[in-house]
Amino acid sequence: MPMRILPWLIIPPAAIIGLGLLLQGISAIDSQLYFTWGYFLEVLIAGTLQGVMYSLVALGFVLIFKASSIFNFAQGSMVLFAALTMVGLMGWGLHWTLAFLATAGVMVLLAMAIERAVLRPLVNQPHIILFMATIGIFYFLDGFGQTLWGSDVKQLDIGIPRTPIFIFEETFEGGILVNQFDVIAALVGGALVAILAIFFQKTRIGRALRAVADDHQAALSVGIPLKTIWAIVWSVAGIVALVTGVMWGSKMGVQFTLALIALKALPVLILGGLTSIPGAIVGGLIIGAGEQIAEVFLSTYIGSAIQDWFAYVLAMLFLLIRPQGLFGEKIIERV
Amino acid sequence: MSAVATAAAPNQNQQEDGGVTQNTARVFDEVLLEVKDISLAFGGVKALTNISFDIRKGEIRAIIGPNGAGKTSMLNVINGFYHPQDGTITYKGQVRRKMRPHNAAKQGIARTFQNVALFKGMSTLDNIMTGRLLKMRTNMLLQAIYWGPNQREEIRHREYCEQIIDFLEIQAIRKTPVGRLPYGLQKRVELARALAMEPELLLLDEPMAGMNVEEKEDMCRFVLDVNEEFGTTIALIEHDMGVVMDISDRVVVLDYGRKLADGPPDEVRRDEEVIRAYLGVGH
Amino acid sequence: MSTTNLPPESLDTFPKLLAHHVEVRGDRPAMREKDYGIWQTSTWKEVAAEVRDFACGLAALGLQRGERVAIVGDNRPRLYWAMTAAQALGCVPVPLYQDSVAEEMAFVLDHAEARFAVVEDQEQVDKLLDLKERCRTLETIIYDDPRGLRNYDQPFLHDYEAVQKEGQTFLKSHPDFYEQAVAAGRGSDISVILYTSGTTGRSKGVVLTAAGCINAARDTVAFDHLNDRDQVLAYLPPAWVGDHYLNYAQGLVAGFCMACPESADTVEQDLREIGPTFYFAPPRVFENLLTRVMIRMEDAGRMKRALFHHFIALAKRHGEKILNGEKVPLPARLHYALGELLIYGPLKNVLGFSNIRVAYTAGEAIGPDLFSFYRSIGLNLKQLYGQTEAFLYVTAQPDGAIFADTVGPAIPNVDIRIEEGGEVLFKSPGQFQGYYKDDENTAEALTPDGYVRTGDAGFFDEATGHLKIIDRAKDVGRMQDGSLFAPKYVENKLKFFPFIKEAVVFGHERPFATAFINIDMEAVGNWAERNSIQYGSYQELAALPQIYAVIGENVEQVNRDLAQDSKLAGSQVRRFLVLHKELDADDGELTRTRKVRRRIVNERYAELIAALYDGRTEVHASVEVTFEDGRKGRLDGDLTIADVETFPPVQPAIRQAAE
Amino acid sequence: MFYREAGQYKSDYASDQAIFPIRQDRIGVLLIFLFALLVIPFIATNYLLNSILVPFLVFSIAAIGLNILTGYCGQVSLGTGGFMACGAFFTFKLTTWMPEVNILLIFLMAGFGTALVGIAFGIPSLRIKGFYLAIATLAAQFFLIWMFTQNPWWTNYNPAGVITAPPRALFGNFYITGIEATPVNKYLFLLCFTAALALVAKNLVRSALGRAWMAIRDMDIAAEIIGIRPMAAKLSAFAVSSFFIGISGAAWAFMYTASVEALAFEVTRSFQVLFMIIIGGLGSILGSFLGAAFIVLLPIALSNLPAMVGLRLPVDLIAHLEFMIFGALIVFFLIVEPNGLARLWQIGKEKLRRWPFPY
Repeated sequence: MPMRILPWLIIPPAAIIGLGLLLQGISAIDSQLYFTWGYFLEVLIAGTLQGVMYSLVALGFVLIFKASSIFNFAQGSMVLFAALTMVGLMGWGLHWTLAFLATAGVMVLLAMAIERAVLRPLVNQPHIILFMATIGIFYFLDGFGQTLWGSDVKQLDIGIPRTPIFIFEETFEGGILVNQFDVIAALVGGALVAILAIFFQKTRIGRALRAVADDHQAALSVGIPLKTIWAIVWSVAGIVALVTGVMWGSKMGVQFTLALIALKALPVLILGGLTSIPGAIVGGLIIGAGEQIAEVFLSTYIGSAIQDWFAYVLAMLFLLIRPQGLFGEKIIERV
Repeated sequence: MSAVATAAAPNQNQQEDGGVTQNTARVFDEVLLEVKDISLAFGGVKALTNISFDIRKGEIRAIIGPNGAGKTSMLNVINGFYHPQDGTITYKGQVRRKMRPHNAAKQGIARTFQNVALFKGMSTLDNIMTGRLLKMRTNMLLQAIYWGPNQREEIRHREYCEQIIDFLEIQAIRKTPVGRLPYGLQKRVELARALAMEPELLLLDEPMAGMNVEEKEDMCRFVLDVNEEFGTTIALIEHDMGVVMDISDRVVVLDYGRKLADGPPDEVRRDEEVIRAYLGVGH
Repeated sequence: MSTTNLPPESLDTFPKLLAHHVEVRGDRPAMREKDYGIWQTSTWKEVAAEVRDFACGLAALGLQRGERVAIVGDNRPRLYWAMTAAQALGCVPVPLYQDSVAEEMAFVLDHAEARFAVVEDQEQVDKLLDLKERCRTLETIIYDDPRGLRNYDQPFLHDYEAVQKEGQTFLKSHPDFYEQAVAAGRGSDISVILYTSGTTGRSKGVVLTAAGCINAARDTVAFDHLNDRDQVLAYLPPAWVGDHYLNYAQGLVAGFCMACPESADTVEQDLREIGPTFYFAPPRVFENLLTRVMIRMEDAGRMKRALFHHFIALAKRHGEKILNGEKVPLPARLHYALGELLIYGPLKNVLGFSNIRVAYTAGEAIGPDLFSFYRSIGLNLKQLYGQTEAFLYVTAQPDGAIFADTVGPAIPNVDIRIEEGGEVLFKSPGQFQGYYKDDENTAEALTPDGYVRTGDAGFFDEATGHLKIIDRAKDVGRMQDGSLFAPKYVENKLKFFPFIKEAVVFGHERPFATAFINIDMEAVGNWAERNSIQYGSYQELAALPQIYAVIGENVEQVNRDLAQDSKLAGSQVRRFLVLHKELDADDGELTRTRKVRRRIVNERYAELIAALYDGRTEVHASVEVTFEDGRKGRLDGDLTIADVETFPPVQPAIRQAAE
Repeated sequence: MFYREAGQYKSDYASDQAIFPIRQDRIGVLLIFLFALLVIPFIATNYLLNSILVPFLVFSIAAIGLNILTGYCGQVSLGTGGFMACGAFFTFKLTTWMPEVNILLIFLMAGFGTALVGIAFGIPSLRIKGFYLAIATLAAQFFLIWMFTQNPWWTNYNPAGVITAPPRALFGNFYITGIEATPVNKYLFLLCFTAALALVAKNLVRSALGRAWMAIRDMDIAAEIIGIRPMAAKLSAFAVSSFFIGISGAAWAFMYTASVEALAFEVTRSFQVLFMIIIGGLGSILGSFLGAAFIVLLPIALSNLPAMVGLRLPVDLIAHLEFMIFGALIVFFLIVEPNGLARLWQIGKEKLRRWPFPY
């Protein structure tokens, strides 16, 4: 079914303006709520940029789910493991680029090991079993990474500037504060998505991967064994995890909580659909922005620290209206 | 077109096996279900166009047609799984509003599926017992205690299911998980489950698909027996034309979502359009 | 010593016994049937009511005292009740083999002049409707299972339950009818006519009187201490004397519970569930069972197999002695107890033998090893010798005095005499009155002083005083050199090998003995699969050279055994062939009880027999076969004939009785 | 091997449908229960009772609850921790509000309260399935924990956000919570309570409701077509499951730890219980017990193992190694027997029943 462009051009701006107007209205009644359009946009942009980071994590899930219907809970610990390994290698005196490449190699090896030791023996098992197996991998990698590199918080600095800058100073009073780091992270994320898109569209392996997503039989006719495809897709997911780890790690330090950012990505996934790469991106942006706006403007009313669950409730409410997610097609059930 | 082979078969078949044949022409007057001007489409793809026919109480009604003719969609419409965009369904004299399949079940419409839709994790007996769920009344608390009213109810329904098991001759597999059964037996268990609902209208979607000759004969016998012993009205989809001509009272023919013909088997067999559709002339 | 509570001797008919059990143990189970997934149980009271209603219904339909009522079907409670109901009215039930071909059935129906028939289901109804033309006397058919009979509108067809309903109505207007009818019964009345499937010619109707039946059953019930806590599984054809005696007559005398299996296919499962205390099976069943036990154990893990063989070997050494209550050293006893826990107990459990107090086998000789196997694992298996004409028992082995090659001493009240030519004669309380409407055969079977000729050759073993049966009297022959030829004896030895299902040995008035062999499809097929040998049919499997090799070794082993016995050494088999078709009752080659019909085999395979003696090594066989649906066809094949080594007779040594 | 089934025939449906139709099983279960009831209290150390048996029983209840939802009704849930927290906090509020009401009744009331929460969070299951639903249940997990941490009302304004079990007796002086409660008391109460709950669960799954759940699990479309209302079946599964899990949360807080904060019911708790039913066996009450035993014992075994073989390792290294081994064992176990310990037991039992035959 062709994706209609028009709604995507109209709905998001409309939703943003509508939300702004709503909050403005509330602030008019209740003086506790501080609202200016500049502040609103600042929060929105910060949230959206944060959302790109969520999208990065979600991307790793989607890649694997698309190719093998496995819900890879270990994606989070892969992020931690990659970041730990890279910090560790840099601790040995390697330049960050070399460390990055070496870690990428490690992630490929890891993917092959997982395919051989876990996925292959479990082929044809119900999805829930594979899901549980990835939780097993989650525990293993968590322990393994910290056994190798220790569990103290480490700094990861690859020289991304962190100074905040102000933009649109002439339009809004005081301008809008934007974190430079977030902008760069967003650019990296965008670049990664672009590279993946090219990989999927233009290379033979990429096309095979898409074939697998549609139909395992068809994939076999492409001439690439399923196990190779799985190893490749897990490697790609591993490299995505590495990029995610670098970005998140340099933002908040490399420590074991990094593994838990997987939990952040989950609402993104149900919002965007488990099999849709654009869904992961757009879902991430919506969740990031929504969460930030809720935290800033709603915590007065319902209490603080709501970012723990707000994204989930948002995604769930969305699903109740549209069970197939943002980009899913309407399911026609057959009997 | 795969239908050619099966369409050619019945003429020889007819004379040879006299074993299970509905030999006398039976007459039915009371309309049990009537579909009128039904149209169904999925996002622009038309599955059914202006279909009208009726099913009369007590008869065996066959729905035939080449692959993709919309037969299964028709059954799905009848038992509330699909909602047609146009047309009305009158069941037992009442025009039916939009309804979910479980409402249809409550009103006495049971069915089996083209691809066996049994509950794979349960035994044959438990599968059949699920057919009794609509008739079970004890509440959750009594079920938690089990003994007393709930146990008595369980036993009462078990007795009913055992009669069906006996009727369909599946005693030996009573406690076998259905996943382990061969295909032919699974189809029989599915029929048993539908019968456990004590349906007034039984929809059978290709009850004999994928069976060998012997299994087909058994199934034919069961279908006839059900119709005869319980007086159940049966609407069935079947590809084996020999079977259809032998056991059905009236036949409706669909092709590309349109109705081609409707009438007793002999009449339908001679219908020009039906012959053309089956032989593929003009396509 | 009598621990059994026998009913008073004055009760001389089965309906009277039924009334007695209602008085004494009315609420105890009398009959169970696996139906609708559980063992539906009827107490004596319920049975009596069912019988009464049905009897009255029969009377209402016009059944007259003294008439014959045909009973056709599997072991169904209602059919047994129909027998008692007929007997209550002073009529004679005539049970028929439900799988017999139309011709046989027509003959019996016609011969017995049955006006009423009580049958199981649609299948039997259809069969009788086909035969009705030929059986002029048949008027009324009553069916047990109405399934599929809804559209049958013949006025003479009746539903069992409808007949019972009618009986209830009848009872209202004739309240004392049933009691009076039962009271009018006499011990001298004919109780049942059992048609024997006879090894030759037409079936003969064996006429048995009520008092005879009951007295015979009383003797054996006392002999084996049966009581109302016992339970049996009635799985043998009701038309066979074994079922009628062991289950029906003994049940009504002892008051025990008879269980009917769900269907013929589920007998094994049902046996396991019921766990009978008294059990009978022909040697063939025990043999098949053992074969399957061994095959299944082949597939067991190494540990388990070693354990199994260890304990089976132990049982071989001590098991029988322990069962017989002989002296066994304590360590061996403990060792055996461990075996009981680990192997024998579970094995008997899986086979459904756990609760058996008394098991019998009869009908033909049982291989000594086979017999010992079951006894050694603690199953009290005994042999009896009997006949339809005796109402089964002539001899039986008492507990504790068991020998594999004897059939025991005469049971109480039975007198046995061995005739000049070796034929066994007997006189027993249950012996028959004569063959129905067949004075000629009756006269032949009875001696002037009232003894019955068994037609079997045998002698009393001097050491034990037990009777030994060698063979059919007329089958015991002489080799050309005048030495004894006992084909059955040799055949039994052959059949003990797992691959051999059936054997027919020839040698009467011949220079040497030869044999036909039937392979055991299950055992050989399993073996072929394990050795990945391809085969398409029974015929191909039978012709495999590997099979010939194995069977050749088996025959050689038998010859070696025969050479031990100077009397029978001449019966060693010198040449054999493996038949390309299974001997089959449908072709008349076997009786319904699966005994070889020698004469017919001789006729049908004359060419093959000739080839065995003229030195050919290959022979073309072509034989007519009957398929299940009654159609006929021919089966062709080229058969190899193999030679086997024979051994010179060993000087006679002193044989031990309790081998 | 120990089965002697010959002669154990069923002459009525009641005995055919019994939970343990085989006599040897009945005897075995009875012996185990009697041993647990009459012998263990006299021979067990406090460590065994407090650190192994009590958590085992508490987790068993939770595992039965989750198994009803996931194993029998096919709805994967990751919200177990949240529902356990509900049970714990509901119990705390109820018993401090109504100290005179018997604690057993309070437990049950907390269970019913949790059931209501379960129904509320089960509503999405009507529209969404599979992993989508699993993630949606995380909403319950995070929301509920947030609610209990953020709102001091739930802890009666305890500054540390901790609830502590007040002393409550089941009858007379038989204290089962608070400092007066001896380990033996707690154990005995939990043993009987768990047994009763397991019986209730077994009764439900072998009745109409259980069949409706399994039908939904195996093929929801077919289930609807034979007349099962998906909403009723799914929500009842959520309710019953939450009831069990709520009670187990209450037992955790009041009898196992005696003093607890909401963070004890974090998402890892949810995974822990999920592991129990996967390893124990989906759709099996027995499996719930086996899985609970496995997951309770494994960490204890892992943390004691190095010391037992004489290795002295730093504490944090041991913790990391534990994680690794735990994860590896889970994967290993899933590969060896994806259907769980209950399946292994079943296979073993079949072998024993057929002994000495292999099939």
